[in-house]
Amino acid sequence: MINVLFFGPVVERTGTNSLQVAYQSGMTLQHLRDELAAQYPHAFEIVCFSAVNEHHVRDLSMPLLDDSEVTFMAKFSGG
Amino acid sequence: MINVLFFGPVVERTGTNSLQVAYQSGMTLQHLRDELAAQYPHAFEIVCFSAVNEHHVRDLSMPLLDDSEVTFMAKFSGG
Amino acid sequence: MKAAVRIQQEDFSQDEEILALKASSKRMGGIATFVGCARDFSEGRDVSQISFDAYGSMAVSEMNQLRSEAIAKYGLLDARIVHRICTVTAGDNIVFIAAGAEHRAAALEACRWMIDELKVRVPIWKKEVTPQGETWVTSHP
Amino acid sequence: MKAAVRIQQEDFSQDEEILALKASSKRMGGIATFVGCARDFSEGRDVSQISFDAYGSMAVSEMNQLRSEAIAKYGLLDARIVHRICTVTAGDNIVFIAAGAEHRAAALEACRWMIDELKVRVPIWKKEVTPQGETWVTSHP
Repeated sequence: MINVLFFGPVVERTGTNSLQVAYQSGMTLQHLRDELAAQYPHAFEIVCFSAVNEHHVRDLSMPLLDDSEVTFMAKFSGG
Repeated sequence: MINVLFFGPVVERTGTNSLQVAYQSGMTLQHLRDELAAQYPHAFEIVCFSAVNEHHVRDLSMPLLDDSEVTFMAKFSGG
Repeated sequence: MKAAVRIQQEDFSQDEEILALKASSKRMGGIATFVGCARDFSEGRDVSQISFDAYGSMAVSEMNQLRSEAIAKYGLLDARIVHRICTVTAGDNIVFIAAGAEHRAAALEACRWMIDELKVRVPIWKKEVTPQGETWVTSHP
Repeated sequence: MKAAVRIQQEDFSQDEEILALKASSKRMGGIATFVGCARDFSEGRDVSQISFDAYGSMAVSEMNQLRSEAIAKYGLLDARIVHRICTVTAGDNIVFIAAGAEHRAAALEACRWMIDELKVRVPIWKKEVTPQGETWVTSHP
């Protein structure tokens, strides 16, 4: 399973702060993003950043491992 | 009378922190400086700034008024 | 002593943080700090409250990374970063950054770099409560 | 409340100063501070104590002028400057600068400008006590 987390402005649009997606061999971050963006198009309008296991990932072609924690995040506004 | 003040590193070289100089009509800051520099050459080696009545004065041709408070100061090192 | 990098609900004390920062070295000649606080007005709207959401574990890890990078990049003697996650009103503290160095230029430059970087790489989001309702903030003025 | 510009013997509290700074406006979003402190080492020599001499009345007048100029130049909401004149040892506070503005850039830039200007225009002199004797400091590293 891939554990997906959402925060702040994205949660407001997905209605949930976490969900699980079945892991498939060869799955990349781009595949996961496309699948979720189709499901939550309004939320993904504001997604700017992705993280895998708490690290920023800019290259969406990155292959995912099973049990990864993946986050799709809006622009930050801390500080 | 012109009241002359010295501080910090300059006092160390003049041996005094204040003295009085007789006022003369037409006297400029340059005249006063020359008179004191002749008297305390070692102190005036490190004098960088002058102030008259607590204001920085860069133009030594400034005429002095009687009863002025004049300071000849070394480079600052506060902060 | 409290950790040099923290996310917490409660307010922080600048005096305590500076004391902790100084404890790392007797060669510290300059300490620059930045405190971000809640304003009662933002982009033309009154703001009565600000609340936050954070990806806590990643935020702390990014803040630690930021601190280490600042220490290396500017040759700091020490640095601290504290971010509150709670609900605040006008005047309340939100974030604290401190950089200590032998001389002032490094401390001042590092402090500015850390707050600028924090804003673009630490996963924290701000929601403003205004008379028109609640709005997540997504721009960096 | 204490004056925004002061020369004093005793130590200052950052918490108190920041509280006083914030009291001026609820629109303050960023506060930058600089604290200069005594180091145990300067230009290759151990330093056991630092003492100060100041042209007090002119120093306070220059510091007030500096604060007003910073407020005008950077559009600050408020600013504070405190300088201690006393004998300090390593780790002790010497000078405190604070700049508060709506946004962080103005606060950070003004804070840096004020400490840089203070060093070149406020009549205060520092004497370092080293194992080799006492030396007045005349350079600005």
